[in-house]
Amino acid sequence: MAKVVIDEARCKGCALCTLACPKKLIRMSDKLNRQGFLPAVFPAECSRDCTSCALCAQMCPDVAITVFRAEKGEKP
Amino acid sequence: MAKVVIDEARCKGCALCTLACPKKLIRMSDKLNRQGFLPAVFPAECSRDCTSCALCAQMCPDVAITVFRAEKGEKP
Amino acid sequence: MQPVFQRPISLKDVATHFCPGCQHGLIHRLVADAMDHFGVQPQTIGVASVGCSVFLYEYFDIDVVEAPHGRAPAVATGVKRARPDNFVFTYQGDGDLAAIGTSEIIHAANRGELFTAIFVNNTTYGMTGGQMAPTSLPGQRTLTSPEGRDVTIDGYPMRMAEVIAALDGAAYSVRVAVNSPKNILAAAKAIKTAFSYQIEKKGFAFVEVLSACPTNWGMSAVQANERVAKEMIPYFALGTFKEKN
Amino acid sequence: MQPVFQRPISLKDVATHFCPGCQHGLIHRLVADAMDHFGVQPQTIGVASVGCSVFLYEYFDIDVVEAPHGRAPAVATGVKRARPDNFVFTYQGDGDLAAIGTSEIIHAANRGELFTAIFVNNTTYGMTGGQMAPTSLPGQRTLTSPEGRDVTIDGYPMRMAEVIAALDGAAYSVRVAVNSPKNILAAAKAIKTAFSYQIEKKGFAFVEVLSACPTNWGMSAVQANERVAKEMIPYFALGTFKEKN
Amino acid sequence: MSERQLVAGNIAVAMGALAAGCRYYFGYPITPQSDIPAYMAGELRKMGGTFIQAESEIASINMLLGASACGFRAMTSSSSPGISLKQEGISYMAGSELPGLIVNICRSGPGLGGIDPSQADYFQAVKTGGHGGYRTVVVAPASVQEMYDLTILAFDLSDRYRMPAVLLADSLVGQMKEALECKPYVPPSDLPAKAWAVTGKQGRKDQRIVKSLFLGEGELERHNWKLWGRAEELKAKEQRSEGKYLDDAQLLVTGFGSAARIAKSAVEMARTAGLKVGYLRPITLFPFPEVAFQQATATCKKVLCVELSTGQMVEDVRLSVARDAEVVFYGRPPGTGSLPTPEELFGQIHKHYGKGA
Amino acid sequence: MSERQLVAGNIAVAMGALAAGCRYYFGYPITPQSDIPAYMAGELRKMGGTFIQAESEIASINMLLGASACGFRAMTSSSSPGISLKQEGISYMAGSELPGLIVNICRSGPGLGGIDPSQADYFQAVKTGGHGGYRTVVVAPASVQEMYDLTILAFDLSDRYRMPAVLLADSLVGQMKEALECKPYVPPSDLPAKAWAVTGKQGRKDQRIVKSLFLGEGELERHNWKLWGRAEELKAKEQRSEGKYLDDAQLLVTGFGSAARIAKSAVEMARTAGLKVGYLRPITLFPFPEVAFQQATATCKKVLCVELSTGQMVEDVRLSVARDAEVVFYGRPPGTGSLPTPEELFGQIHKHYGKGA
Amino acid sequence: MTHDVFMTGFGGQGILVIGNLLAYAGIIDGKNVSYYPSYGVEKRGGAANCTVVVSDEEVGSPVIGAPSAGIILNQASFDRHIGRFKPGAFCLLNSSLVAEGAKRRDDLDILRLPLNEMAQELGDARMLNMIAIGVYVANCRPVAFDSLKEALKKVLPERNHRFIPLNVKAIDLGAAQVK
Amino acid sequence: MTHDVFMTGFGGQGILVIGNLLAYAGIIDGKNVSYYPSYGVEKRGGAANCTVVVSDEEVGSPVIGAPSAGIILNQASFDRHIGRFKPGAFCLLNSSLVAEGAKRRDDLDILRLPLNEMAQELGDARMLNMIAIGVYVANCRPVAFDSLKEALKKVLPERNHRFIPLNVKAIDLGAAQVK
Ligand SMILES: Cc1ncc(C[n+]2csc(CCOP(=O)(O)OP(=O)(O)O)c2C)c(N)n1
Ligand SMILES: Cc1ncc(C[n+]2csc(CCOP(=O)(O)OP(=O)(O)O)c2C)c(N)n1
Ligand code: SF4
Ligand code: SF4
Ligand code: SF4
Ligand code: SF4
Ligand code: SF4
Ligand code: SF4
Ligand SMILES: [Mg+2]
Ligand SMILES: [Mg+2]
Repeated sequence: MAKVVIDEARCKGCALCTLACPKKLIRMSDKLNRQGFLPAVFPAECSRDCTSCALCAQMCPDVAITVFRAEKGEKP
Repeated sequence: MAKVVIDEARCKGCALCTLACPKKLIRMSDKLNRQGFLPAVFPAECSRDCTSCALCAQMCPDVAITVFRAEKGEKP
Repeated sequence: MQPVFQRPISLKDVATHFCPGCQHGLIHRLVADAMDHFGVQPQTIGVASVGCSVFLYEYFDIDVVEAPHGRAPAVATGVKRARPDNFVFTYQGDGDLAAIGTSEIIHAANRGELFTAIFVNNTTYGMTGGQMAPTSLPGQRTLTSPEGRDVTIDGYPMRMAEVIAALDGAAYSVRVAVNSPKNILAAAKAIKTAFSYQIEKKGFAFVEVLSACPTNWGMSAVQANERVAKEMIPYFALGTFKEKN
Repeated sequence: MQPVFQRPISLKDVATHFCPGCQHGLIHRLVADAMDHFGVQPQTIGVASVGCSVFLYEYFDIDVVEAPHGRAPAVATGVKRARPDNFVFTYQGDGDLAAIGTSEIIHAANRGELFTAIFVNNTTYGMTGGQMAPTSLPGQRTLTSPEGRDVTIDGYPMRMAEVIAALDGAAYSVRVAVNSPKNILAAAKAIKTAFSYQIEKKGFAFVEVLSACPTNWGMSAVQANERVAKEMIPYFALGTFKEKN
Repeated sequence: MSERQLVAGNIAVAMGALAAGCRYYFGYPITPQSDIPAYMAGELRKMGGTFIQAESEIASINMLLGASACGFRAMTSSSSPGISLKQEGISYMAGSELPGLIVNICRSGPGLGGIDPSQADYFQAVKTGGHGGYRTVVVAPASVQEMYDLTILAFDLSDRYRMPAVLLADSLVGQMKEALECKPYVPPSDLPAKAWAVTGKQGRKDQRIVKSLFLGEGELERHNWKLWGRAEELKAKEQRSEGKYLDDAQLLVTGFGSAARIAKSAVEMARTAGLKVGYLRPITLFPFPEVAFQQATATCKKVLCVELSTGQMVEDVRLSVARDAEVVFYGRPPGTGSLPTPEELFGQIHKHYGKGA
Repeated sequence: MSERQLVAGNIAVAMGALAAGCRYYFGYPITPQSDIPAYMAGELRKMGGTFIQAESEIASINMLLGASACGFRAMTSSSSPGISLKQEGISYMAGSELPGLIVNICRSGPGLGGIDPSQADYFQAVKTGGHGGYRTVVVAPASVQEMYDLTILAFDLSDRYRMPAVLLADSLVGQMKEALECKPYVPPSDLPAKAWAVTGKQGRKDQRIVKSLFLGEGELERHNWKLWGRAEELKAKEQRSEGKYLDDAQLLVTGFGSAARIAKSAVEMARTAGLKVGYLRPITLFPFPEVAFQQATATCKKVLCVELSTGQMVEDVRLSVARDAEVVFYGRPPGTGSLPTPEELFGQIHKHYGKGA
Repeated sequence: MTHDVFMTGFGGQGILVIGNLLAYAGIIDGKNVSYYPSYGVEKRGGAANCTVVVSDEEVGSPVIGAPSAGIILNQASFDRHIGRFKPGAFCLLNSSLVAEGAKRRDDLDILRLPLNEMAQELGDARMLNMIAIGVYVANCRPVAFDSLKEALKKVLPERNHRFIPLNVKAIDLGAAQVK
Repeated sequence: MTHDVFMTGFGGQGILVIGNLLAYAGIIDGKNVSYYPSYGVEKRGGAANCTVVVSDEEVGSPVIGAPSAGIILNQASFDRHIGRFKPGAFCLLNSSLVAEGAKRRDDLDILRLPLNEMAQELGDARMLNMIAIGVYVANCRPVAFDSLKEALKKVLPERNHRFIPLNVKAIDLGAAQVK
């Protein structure tokens, strides 16, 4: 149970994060962002499956991803 | 039986040839040459002992030495 | 929720000018991470080179000196000798370090200068639009090798981590890549080790990082990242070539 | 009587300006011998460098181009590319080749340029009066290392034959000395082998020759010659570091 | 008439070089001249010539020295910082009496600066940035056609006077496209043979030695006077400039290359507005067209010099004009957004027209 | 008064630098300035300073850039070909507003040339041989004492105006020995603090960035005008020259450094012979002492400029004198046996005295 | 007679292609021409501009302070450059991306067309630039239409010559917008 | 009052040492001085010259076209330089090595001394230069003898100070040659 936040304004749509996620939780949007890129999105429903391994964030060249983990006992 | 000719005008008196001769046939002069150096000399009497190995000439930085060997049957 | 991955504080919170999928950004992050790790950011002086990474000062929250093309190791020598208690690093591309700056990096390494050199090898001159670099692979098509690099005319790709390792003055020399999470973690570790060589005054440390330049390779970011594994790593072996104690 | 040792015809019959016991003269003779041996003198273009050997054209009976300090390999590249059927060699000192000209020799070697490089290592800047060279030995006192070379500040002596051997483009790299008849004969052979690499288009060939500079070492010629054996050879191992077929 | 093509200035330089028989190119990447090596990389290897991307600008200029010593037409191109690095090599070429073409598509400076069109390398080119006192031919094209034509001229002058030639332009002329007519090159019939070129002795009696070291008593001084004499001959014979509206001009506008190009439009505006403004553009910067300036300022006593710098050529203008002529300066040192417009220069003409002198 | 020692000019430069607080020396061997690094190697390491014999002149100038960026007084020295190689670095230092001392003990050229005293690097120093349009302080000592004093002045001006300084001399002044009095250095009290120097942020809010890249709209142009403004201020405040016999002079003899030194004896000979000859020697070459020339040529209408070259400073003399003054030139380009004697220059004075203008 | 036009947009919109095309058409018409490009610092996606001059006389400055015509393809370019045009200049605005806003200029002869949508309708979003050049040429007549179409062969790389008919269609569509 | 002297010989004869010595003596005397050395190209054994000026006024040129005194220690130097001296100049010729020959100059005040032999007799061949400077100073009186001897401490390296008495003896021997 974890949360991945992708800063849409920073994302350049390179899709490298999608390769990195072992669970294939991240996908590319089909709507251009302000910079003219198709950004990556982390669908809210994926929170469940996300292990907060942060491999997606490790891989992002633009440091556009922040990863959060539920603290012990925290509600989903 | 061989002859070693040292070009006095070229010799800079470094004495390296004296080190090279396995027979120690070359010695340094005590008279300055025109350039102001004490040149190496090959005493005529050494012809007998010289093997014409040319190591002295090999060693000379100033290519001041020429070595001759008696041809077969040549008189000393 | 507790953050498990966050932007390093040494890295300014701004967008970069790098192309999508360009791994300069990632390498910047790893360098900033290492700075945070050792807490050296307040003492750090970065030496920028000329190439796509010229804007070091826009992204790192540190003092920076900009060096002429290829001369970062000489500038860093001047900086480190003048301020031996500061933490000093250089950041150079392959055109910068392995072509015009060959002499400077070799002699700085050989003198055992106490700065850390980050070397980003993307097999091309990124900033000038994709010319052949000293590290371009055999057959690689670039602006100035339109038929592909011909090793009999253009020479062979230079393996800088090995060249540096061979110098007596170099204490640490390593080659890493950032094309997969696994390699990224190894790269992060190598950069930290390199930093420790300076901090512990163990000697000159050199980190070569294989990096993608999707734009000049004429590839998508994903394809470019794949090329690192398929073409670069086989030629530029990953590994530690020197690790003095 | 029959001459068994004579001046090579490629070497002009004039006195040199070299100091007594300076082995530049000897190395000149070996190069001229090799030229005679292969009969290439009529096609030869020599590239002179800046150092005590700058007067190449006074001693060799060949066409000569004089290069700026350190740049002989670049000049030779231009010459050989323009006249591929000529025989081209460079002749450089250790200041020239291993300091200011580091980049040029490394990249010429790496491109596999088809000229022959003669490198005279006498651990000092001869012509300028005896400053510390990249090859000066640890502790060696020179004009600019009055207390002796301190490797922690001045860096380590560079072993160029090994550095060159490590480059993919280099075909032949060897280190020889001329301090004894035996070594001289080996040096003569190495220079001929290096020439054959060019003649047979086998690739770039590099010959490092250890040499004495009595004047700047502050020694007699005999002492200087002894230093080669006692101090230089132990640091700069003689041998063949690369020999491609 | 050969076909007119739409060609960028940088490419026109490369085409001109090939037309002039140059088959040796040595360079190192730098913006904004990268089109030249890219074009040369493709064409030269196709035609059996030599293209080398060297490890540095220093290596390039010395490869050029080597190829030129062999008697062949050869060139390098770069931009400002790269040209600074070539200064030692250029001095050696000059000292060794070697021809060869050095193209500088200037960028803005000093230091890393930027890549905008600049004319701040005038001093470096014309006063020569290397050591020891020498001169080189310097040409300054103002159109794509001139990028081609002056490349050829530079090779010819360089060979004839045995000194390096510099083509000084910037990204305005370099990246601009215009119609280019590639006139076929006919080598001047009186170009002297290169009897000094190294070839290997090949049985020749005398050695050929290409060098710049002269230690004999009085030798280097004589050598310097010889080089000086060539430069004087060049000055006497090869000054080139373009003039317009000089007869009745009351204000003369001058500048070279891209600045002149923009200034020319301003002069046309002024004429349209009824102002008697003349135009004089140096085509050769060395030799500087002193005679043309002398003549023009025999009657027109005020000169406005426009440069994309804080003022360099203006010194040569001052040294060339009639003693009683006044020279004023308008400069836009280069940088993003700093290119002057014709309208702006027309404003300057207005400001100075009819006043003083 | 401190003791007078017999000291060579080159050593006086090194002593002056140490007196001025310079503790960082970066250089590469070259004749005829090798005394400077040799002296520095001994002294600096003794006093805990930094002496590095770099791998090249290019590395040296960039090490200087690095040390200077840290806010310390630092220097390099070389001779002509080596100075050519530093041109890119000097341009970067100027663009980055960095002080620092570059000593050029000129040798003869062009190319490898020789090691005789030369003044043929005037253009390179004064018009600046690097790219992009910038200026540096240029001082030209004519005695051993001045080698010391002007080294100190160069550091002060360089710091104050935030631009590199060049000390231009040759082996005549460099190898000559004279009595030197080492006056202790008192730093000008109004020298601005180096609030731009990199130190690591150390908790400071703003980054310090030493750079010459400016890409913002209009930014680089403003930067250039700022540098230009500093040079103008320098021109207004720091012109220095030495004059003698100017009041009644009918012929003015000028030159800098070693040529002036020789010319001065010729002027004395002329005065002894009853000729009304004056003497004016620029001490700063940039800023050029325009005012002094203007004033001197208000009355004296003929100027003889003597240089150890085919003529370079003479252009600045022409640009500086009154419009109706005539400037003639006598040059001895350098080389073995080419140093003019006072007697020879006296001959030139005779030739021009009382004629023309 | 001299025509000048300033075209501005971002990289990828094909500004430089139609600049080249227009210039080449001028050559075919026997005119003097100049084409001067300028870019932003970014490697990808940055600003792309060019100025084209077509003239019976020698072309003076390739840089025009106050252009007499314009093609403006996106908002950023509009904001940055709209102030420069000469009063009365003809300007084509790509209304798909340009909202005008504060910087309205009522003294210009402005034509607003939704070029993105028009190109999409034509079947190829990339044809936006060709529509634009059609509009401009139809309005200002700097070159003959035949020359413009002829120039396609010179300007497009060989491999794209199969798209020439579509390009021609787009040019014609543009021309048809001008009464 | 201004004295100038041109000293010439080959490397190893100690020309530069006595040049320095004379200049230092001038400083001790409170004069203005200049010392200007020049060498041949050779590393070892080449020509070595210097010019020393000692003056009550500021020293102008350290290079003198026609010197007013000379010390000439070998043949090559004689041949090359003898023509330069001012008529009437005092010249010390080392007759051990100089044969004069074709270039005789009868307009000079020449003193011939076999310096090599004199030095040998004194017990040290290297003292030749000191004898020479003694002769010159005794003849032309540019500096006080005490200053000259005092200057030995400044000019000789510390490790050679033990030879000062011998040097003084050589200077005195030189001086004694001048009546
Ligand atoms: C002296 C000099 N030569 C050339 C250039 C042009 N230049 C700018 S960046 C660069 C190289 C870029 O390649 P690299 O170092 O590999 O960095 P990348 O952009 O690929 O990260 C070059 C040649 C320059 N600025 N200065
Ligand atoms: C650009 C430049 N820098 C420096 C010099 C001065 N210089 C002349 S020869 C030389 C080096 C001599 O040493 P080396 O190459 O080892 O040759 P050696 O004399 O010992 O044979 C140097 C530094 C120069 N001529 N040009
Ligand atoms: S944190 Fe891990 S599991 Fe979650 S999205 Fe990122 S890579 Fe996938
Ligand atoms: S890796 Fe980063 S920049 Fe790339 S798509 Fe994912 S979030 Fe966006
Ligand atoms: S030839 Fe041989 S034996 Fe004869 S002198 Fe020479 S070294 Fe000695
Ligand atoms: S080696 Fe040659 S130069 Fe040396 S002493 Fe012998 S002969 Fe003379
Ligand atoms: S050009 Fe290449 S190296 Fe430069 S930012 Fe773009 S992808 Fe990165
Ligand atoms: S100085 Fe040294 S290298 Fe030069 S000639 Fe003399 S001994 Fe040989
Ligand atoms: Mg790169
Ligand atoms: Mg050496």
